[in-house]
Amino acid sequence: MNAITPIIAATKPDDWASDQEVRWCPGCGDYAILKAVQRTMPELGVAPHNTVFVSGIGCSSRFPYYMETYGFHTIHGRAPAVATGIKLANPELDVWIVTGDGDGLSIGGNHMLHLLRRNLDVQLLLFNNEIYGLTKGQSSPTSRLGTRSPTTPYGSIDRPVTPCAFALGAGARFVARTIDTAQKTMPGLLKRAHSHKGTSFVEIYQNCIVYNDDVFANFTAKPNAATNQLWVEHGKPLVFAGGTKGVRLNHDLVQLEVVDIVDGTTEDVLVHDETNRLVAQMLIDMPFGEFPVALGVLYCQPATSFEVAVHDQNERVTEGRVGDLGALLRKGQGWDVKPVREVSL
Amino acid sequence: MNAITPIIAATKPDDWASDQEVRWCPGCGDYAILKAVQRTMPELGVAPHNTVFVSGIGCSSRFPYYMETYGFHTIHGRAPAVATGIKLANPELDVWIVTGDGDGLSIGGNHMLHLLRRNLDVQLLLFNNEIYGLTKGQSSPTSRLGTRSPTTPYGSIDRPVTPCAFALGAGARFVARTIDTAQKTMPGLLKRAHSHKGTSFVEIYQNCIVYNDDVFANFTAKPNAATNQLWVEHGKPLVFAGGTKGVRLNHDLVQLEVVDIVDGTTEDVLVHDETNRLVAQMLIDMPFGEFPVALGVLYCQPATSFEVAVHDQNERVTEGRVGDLGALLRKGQGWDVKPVREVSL
Amino acid sequence: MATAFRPDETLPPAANDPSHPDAVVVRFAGDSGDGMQLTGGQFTLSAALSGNDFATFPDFPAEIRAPQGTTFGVSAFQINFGAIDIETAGDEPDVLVAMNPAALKTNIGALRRGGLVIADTGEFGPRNLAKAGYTISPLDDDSLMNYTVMAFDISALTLEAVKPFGLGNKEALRCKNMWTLGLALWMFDRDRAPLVDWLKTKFAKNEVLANANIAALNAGHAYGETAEIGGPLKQYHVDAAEALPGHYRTITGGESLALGLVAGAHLAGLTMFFGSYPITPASPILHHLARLKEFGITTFQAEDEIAAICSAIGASYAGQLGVTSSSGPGIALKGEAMGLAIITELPLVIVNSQRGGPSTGLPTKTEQSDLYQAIYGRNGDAPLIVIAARSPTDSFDVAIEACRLATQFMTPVMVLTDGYIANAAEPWRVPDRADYAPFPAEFADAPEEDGKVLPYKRDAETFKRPWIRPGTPGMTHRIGGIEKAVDTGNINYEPANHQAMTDIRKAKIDGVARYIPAQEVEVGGTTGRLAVVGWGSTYGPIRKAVQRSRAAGHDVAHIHIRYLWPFPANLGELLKGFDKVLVPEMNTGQLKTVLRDQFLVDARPLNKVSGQPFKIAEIEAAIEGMLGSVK
Amino acid sequence: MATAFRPDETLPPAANDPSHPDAVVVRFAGDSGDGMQLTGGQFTLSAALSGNDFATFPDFPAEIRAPQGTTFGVSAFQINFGAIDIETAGDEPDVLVAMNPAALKTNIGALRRGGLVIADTGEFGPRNLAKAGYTISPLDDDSLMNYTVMAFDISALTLEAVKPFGLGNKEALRCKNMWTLGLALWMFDRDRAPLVDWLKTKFAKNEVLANANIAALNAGHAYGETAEIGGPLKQYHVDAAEALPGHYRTITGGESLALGLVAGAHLAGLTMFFGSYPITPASPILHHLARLKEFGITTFQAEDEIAAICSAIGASYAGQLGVTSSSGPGIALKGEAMGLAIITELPLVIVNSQRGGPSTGLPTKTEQSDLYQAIYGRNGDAPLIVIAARSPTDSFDVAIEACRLATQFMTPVMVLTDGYIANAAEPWRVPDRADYAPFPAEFADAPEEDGKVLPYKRDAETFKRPWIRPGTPGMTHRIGGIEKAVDTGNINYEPANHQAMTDIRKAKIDGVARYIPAQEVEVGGTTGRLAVVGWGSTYGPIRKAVQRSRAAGHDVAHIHIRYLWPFPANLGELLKGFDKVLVPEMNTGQLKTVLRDQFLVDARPLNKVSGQPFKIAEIEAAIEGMLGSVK
Ligand SMILES: Cc1ncc(C[n+]2csc(CCOP(=O)(O)OP(=O)(O)O)c2C)c(N)n1
Ligand SMILES: Cc1ncc(C[n+]2csc(CCOP(=O)(O)OP(=O)(O)O)c2C)c(N)n1
Ligand code: SF4
Ligand code: SF4
Ligand SMILES: [Mg+2]
Ligand SMILES: [Mg+2]
Repeated sequence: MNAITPIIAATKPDDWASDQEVRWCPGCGDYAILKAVQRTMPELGVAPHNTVFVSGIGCSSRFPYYMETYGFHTIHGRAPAVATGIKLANPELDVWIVTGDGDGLSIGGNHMLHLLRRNLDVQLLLFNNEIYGLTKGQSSPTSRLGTRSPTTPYGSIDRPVTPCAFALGAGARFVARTIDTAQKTMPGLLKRAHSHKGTSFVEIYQNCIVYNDDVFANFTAKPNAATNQLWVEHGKPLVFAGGTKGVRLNHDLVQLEVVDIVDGTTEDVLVHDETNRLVAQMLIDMPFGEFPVALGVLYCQPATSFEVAVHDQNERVTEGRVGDLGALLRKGQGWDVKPVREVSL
Repeated sequence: MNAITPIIAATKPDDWASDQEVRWCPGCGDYAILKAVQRTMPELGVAPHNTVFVSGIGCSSRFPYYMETYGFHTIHGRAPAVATGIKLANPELDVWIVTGDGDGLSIGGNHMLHLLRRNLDVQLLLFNNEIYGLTKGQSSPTSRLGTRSPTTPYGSIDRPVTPCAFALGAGARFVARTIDTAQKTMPGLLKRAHSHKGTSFVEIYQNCIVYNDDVFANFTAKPNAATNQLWVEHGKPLVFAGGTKGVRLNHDLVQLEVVDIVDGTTEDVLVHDETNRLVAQMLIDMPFGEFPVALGVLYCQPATSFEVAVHDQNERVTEGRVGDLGALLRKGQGWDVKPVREVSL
Repeated sequence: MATAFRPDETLPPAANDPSHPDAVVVRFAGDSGDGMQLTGGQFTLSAALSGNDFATFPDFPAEIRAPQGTTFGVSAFQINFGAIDIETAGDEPDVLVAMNPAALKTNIGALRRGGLVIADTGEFGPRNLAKAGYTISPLDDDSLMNYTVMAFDISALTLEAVKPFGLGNKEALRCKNMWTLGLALWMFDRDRAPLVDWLKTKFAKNEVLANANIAALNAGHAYGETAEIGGPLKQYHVDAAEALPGHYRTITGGESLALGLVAGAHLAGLTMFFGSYPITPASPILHHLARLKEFGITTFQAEDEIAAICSAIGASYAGQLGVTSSSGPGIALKGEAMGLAIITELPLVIVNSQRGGPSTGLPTKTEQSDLYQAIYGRNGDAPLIVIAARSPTDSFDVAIEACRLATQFMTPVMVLTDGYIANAAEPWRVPDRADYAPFPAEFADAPEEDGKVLPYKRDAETFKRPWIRPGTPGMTHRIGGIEKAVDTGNINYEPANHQAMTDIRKAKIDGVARYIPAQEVEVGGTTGRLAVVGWGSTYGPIRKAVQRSRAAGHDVAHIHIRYLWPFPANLGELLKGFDKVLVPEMNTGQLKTVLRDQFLVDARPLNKVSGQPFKIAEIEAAIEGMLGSVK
Repeated sequence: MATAFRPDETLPPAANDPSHPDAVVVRFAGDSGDGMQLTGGQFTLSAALSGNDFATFPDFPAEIRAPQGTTFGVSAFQINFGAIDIETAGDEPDVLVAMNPAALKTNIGALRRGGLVIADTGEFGPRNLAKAGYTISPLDDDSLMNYTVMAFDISALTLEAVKPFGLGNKEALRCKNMWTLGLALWMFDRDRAPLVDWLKTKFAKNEVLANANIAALNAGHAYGETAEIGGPLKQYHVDAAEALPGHYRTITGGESLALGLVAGAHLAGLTMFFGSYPITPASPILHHLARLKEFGITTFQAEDEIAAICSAIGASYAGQLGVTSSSGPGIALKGEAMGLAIITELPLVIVNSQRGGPSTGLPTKTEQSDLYQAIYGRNGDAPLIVIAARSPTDSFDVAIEACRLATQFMTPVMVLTDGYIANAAEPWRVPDRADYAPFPAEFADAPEEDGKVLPYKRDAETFKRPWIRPGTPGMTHRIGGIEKAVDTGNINYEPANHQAMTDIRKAKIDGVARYIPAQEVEVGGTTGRLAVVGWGSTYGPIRKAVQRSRAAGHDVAHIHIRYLWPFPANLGELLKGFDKVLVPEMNTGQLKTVLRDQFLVDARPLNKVSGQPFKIAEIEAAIEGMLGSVK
């Protein structure tokens, strides 16, 4: 047995489920994600007591209550900021942020930006149901144009933000996308996110059965899945529809286009390079309909994570110096007053 | 004379200068920008009284006081939100937002994101001096790694955000970049920004002579200018260094590279297409040193602006309906109580 | 409560005839899915149409759609209706309709001793009993011995009634609530016709469903008739309440406040900009206004509360009436921007629908704990006007008043309402446009004689500054959050100027006291042994408690404050006329602080912070506590 | 003020010898570029080294680097030093050094009638006169007749003195401030040696500059000696003040507070996380701490104030001492997050360096107008501890106390300081590690006997909950902003639970009164005709005013409150011992509100909101006003 790496007792998915009654609506996509996360945790080699789930406010943000780990259900939009304090205070902790499209991209957009550019080593799961669930169904910054909701009775008119595009623009070094129901692949994806040092941005399309049911059906529903989902894999050609179609870069127009793959020859099909920001951008920008939805690890290009940079600098700077409080207080030119009144320099 | 378009009295640059004493540090880049803006205004065919400058807090945000227009010096980071209220209330107004790298991208990042995605028709000038000027020189979200400042005495360690990349990721439809000292080209650039319907994002590299002097010198100083500035023009090949160099898209690596232009043949040099988001992204992502800095209108792809969408919907929905307050109050099933006590439905 | 003017101090003779009560409190409780809010709403309408006065209290679960059968998934609706002046939803229900074990479990505690329980045995199977935490059914043991219990299989009876329409089992059971409503209608001798009409329109697109529901309604009604003979099910007759003549409708506080804003903007001659970010329980106001574009209203769902208030400030700056709305946590975020509106002296209405705090607290529960925040919660000396609504219908008038004060004094005005008011409904005597004097807003459009533009030159009386709209020729000027020079509004750092501006900002708000109605006494005289002073939604229970204490011989009065900052000019004098002052609040004593500071009166707090409104009895007890019981 | 213990009530005999004053106030004023802050700082050091007590008041322009010669570009530094107990920077300068017309223009008003003006005629050319708004030079007309004027060409004299070193004109003129300092040193008979040493180290890299500056220093000194004969330039001798033995240094409030936080974390046995966002005048604290990594301090410049406090909350949750710092506008933004720290009951220190408000207000000026915000400025019933620093040196102790209370009671603590304290300097008797008892923080690391983890099970005495660090085996649990169940901390919506938690949160903070020192009286007895009650930076002027009024025969006492929420247990009783209570504040009357609410005493406000500290005379006058002049 190896003395350096601590021994983590093996766990089962149930060990990661808290005793709290899950209170999402029956049929909510959040249940599937919770299940997938609980199935993934035992495979990460981390102990529940070294794991912290941090969330903001929203249906999705209730997530931490259901995990048998440390959990902090903070305030609306601020989970990334709280998580930053936690991770800087104790880099040993395995920190997960759970947020929603409203929590993370409406009120919390600024913290999201700075979390990503600083590249703090956390896993961020954005439950995107394109709606405000907890407050009963108002449109969100990711709601499609024309979404009817209590605040947009005649259809929403503000152009939605594309979470993954925003993440890349903010400087994210790991960007992935999946679907609540993708139970088979999610553990693998979460493992990738977990092993990535730095902020792992994972957008999960999540169905809100009450206020935005089936909004993703055009690519999640069984019949549409194959033809409208493009699962990317590093080093593999970007093919979908059971290998019958692929995407290619049109060099003259400098844009992607869909091509049919005849007898399996994928030469001019673009090969996925998850380290290439440009490729990621193209995949994210693909307009749905004309193109499928790109899923999986779209971009992964590690760089020093924030807490590492902070602690490295702290160590470098304090190298061989121990804080001497007495000396600190006496710093600068001073003078002594002797019991006998008289001043000496 | 045309009765439809209102007659705007001709103005001179001085007509746009207020009587307020300009209080920036001698030698601050803000002076040059102020001068360029005042030189541009007369050419825009707008009246000072229909023009509003809105700003947050910072040296740059003092800008409105010096313009003889309506001006609102709001609070730190919130100019885009205030401007949204102004523009929705009166779309006839010509609204300009002046902000800094701290005001617009640190505390104000969220409003910036939502302004851009909604695409409100305003001109946004981001004075990027990569430092907090007004508060005496702390590093900002755009400060280079290693920037020494009162808050980062040992060098900053958080990875800076690239304003134009952030803007694109947020959904900006007009992204341009220039330099405070580029007096010749700035009026033209500002005119482009002004004529664009939607949010025109204009980043201006501005020299803070006191706290971050010469941080842009490696491409703004005379000797470096030619070799390190790439001024883009729609439909023209991307050349620089007096036409001796250009950038080309390496199709295999799917990334840009610099090529020497021998006897003026620019065939394989990439031609700038300001409507192509991908091209804009490549230009913005070019690492400095290996590549020059791309300047000018990097991206311009108009879409319905927010205030237009809002007012169009208002009109469509209220088509032929006038608000009848009395009827509104009586809405829903009611009953009458007659002077003689008895109830009728 | 807006209607009846016969206070229950003078009880009608009828009072002694049990089958003919002055008022009855009924509570419908069931699973979120059982449609109790709908049932309650329709029962309310029938009470309204019969001319009763009433007050309702919807009590929904915190979860969107909690699992079926759980205690935390129970949704309840309480109504107090009567022939007398009704001010609260009632301390204790007389009748509890429990559609499942969880509903019984969570609501039985509130029922009046001897009250009637109506339970659907069809839902009391082992699974539901377990979910509610019962080991044996409360219907079978003697745990309900203090009540009259009517338990029968409503589910089965409903299925029976709708069989002809061949609905699926699930759909058929959805008619249960109509069956129950039918029974309730019979119990109180109500006309079914309006409900039948309502069902027809509601299910216009699906005649089968319409008829099924109507059948269920009738079956429930018929069941009452047949079951009456001898059984505990009796029929009660609640007379119409005396009410001022006029047209009436039922209205919730949320809608009432929204309509008041519409009317207020209208009276000011302005279009309205409503910038808000969703939050419980404030959202309904935004939802209402979003549908009223034809009234010149632009609603803007901002990215957060800060953007919401800032956009409203921008709209006011540009000449619209800027309004923003939120609840506690969101209001906290708006504090810095309120300061900007205060120093730039722009009109702004800020609506705070209070909920349980601190922090996220209890989003779906009511509380009054944001008064401190409203009056004191900003950096710097930053005075603004604070007024509060006392009831759903009062919200309409308060909203209009906020619009008047904001535009007439060029200042932010905070309106305090709360979760109870926002969701509760009461009959509303629809006012007439003529009942309200217009207060047209004025815009300055010309410089001084000497050609100067002076955005901070003040009205000699009110100290308000001129409102200058961008776009006005010859009036260009600049404003902002840095201290500004007297008259010109230019940046100014001079000591004397800051003192002068601080003083005038304070004087302007203090001076508003001269332009608001004097404080009146709700119940009792202008002097006496005890004044019970309240604000906001405690109006009902305080009024009732004081009436009852007076009936019991106590020398007590009820004073209810609408204008919380500044106070009415006569309030201090008025309070000095009483030996003691009691201040019931749903917080730990906030109005108490302001009263003691302003008038140095020994105001004693009576605090309840449970997310529930005061019971009349709780306040009555406190009054007794201070005055001793009458011999 | 921390040093001298000989109050000036008992004036020393020397007092009557004009060449031998007890204290002198000197104000150095010049262009931002003239290095007045440096000159003042070094003059201060020389006073310190001569054993004087002193207080300083740096008064810089709002602009970073305003155009040369403008009035708004004037930078001034005032020092009051003496042989007696010094508590303020002085009401009126005795000596004004004006390096240019703008400096004279903006500062002459403050000079004592008959005071001395030293002006550099070299800067009084037409251009500078015009920039200052003079048509003719005040040195030439009789506008300065009420003062003694010493005008001579300091510029020329400096150039003369440094000629040997062949500096450029611009560089040479930069030595002006050292010439002036030399003159000042001569005037007060100070030793030049320490300054010479300082210049040598400062310009270690450039010997020429070092020598040039030393030459200028000596020339100024020599000029005094030669000019003395007969001229108005006299030499003054200010004796050393009596002081407690010990090691002394000068310190500003900003640095003192930062060091106090370091010491506090040290005493708690914790590493510190300091999350902040730059803002005037709070930034210096962040700047100081950023350099102290070897003391286990992590500083984090957040993207905004909300992220700053949230990151500090996260760090406290993870087991560090979380601290955040800002000024008014930023504190306003933190309100919602404070609520989270309150309901999750985590230790947190919030430092508010107050500045002029409302809104952006007067960033570089001092004020006390955030007391309301500190005590009342949050949604819900959200109590936290509020304490205030009274002076630069006091900031050290207050910061330590904040760390103690935050960790011992698991609660946010707000520390109030202000722009004056932050920038002012005074002599500080460096304390000994042994002067402070450690208060090690405890972490819970084991469940209850029954294996339960109860994050909200409270200490029976203090009601504090356990601090459980993530990473502790067997203690996993979840907390958040929704109301939580007693003991378990699980989400709980029940009425009784919310009441219980609200009550205990209040009781915990109220109970802190039992763990803080009783309120003492600074000057005078524990009863009397008038108590002047203050808090924060008004300490100096109030103390002096009360001492003088007492010397004049008034029965008045000075009470200065450090613990503003909760108040010390004996404060109410103490105040009742006085006929009248006067509350001087640099706001429109905020402590006044809290005192009247809590104790129902008729506290009368004395308010000054000009961005300037109180003058002793202003408070003296108010005391006279309340007590009448003594016959
Ligand atoms: C400061 C603040 N503003 C607003 C709210 C109300 N609120 C709670 S959750 C939410 C949005 C939830 O949407 P999302 O983040 O998409 O989560 P979902 O419920 O859809 O999972 C809002 C507006 C709040 N709790 N706090
Ligand atoms: C709420 C709030 N937080 C902080 C500040 C302090 N502050 C004023 S300007 C500024 C940053 C200025 O930087 P930038 O936006 O880049 O403008 P610059 O001065 O560089 O032009 C800060 C932190 C403030 N005024 N208000
Ligand atoms: S409202 Fe939507 S998101 Fe929220 S729990 Fe229900 S289904 Fe899920
Ligand atoms: S501090 Fe920098 S940015 Fe600000 S005015 Fe001076 S030079 Fe310009
Ligand atoms: Mg959502
Ligand atoms: Mg900047």
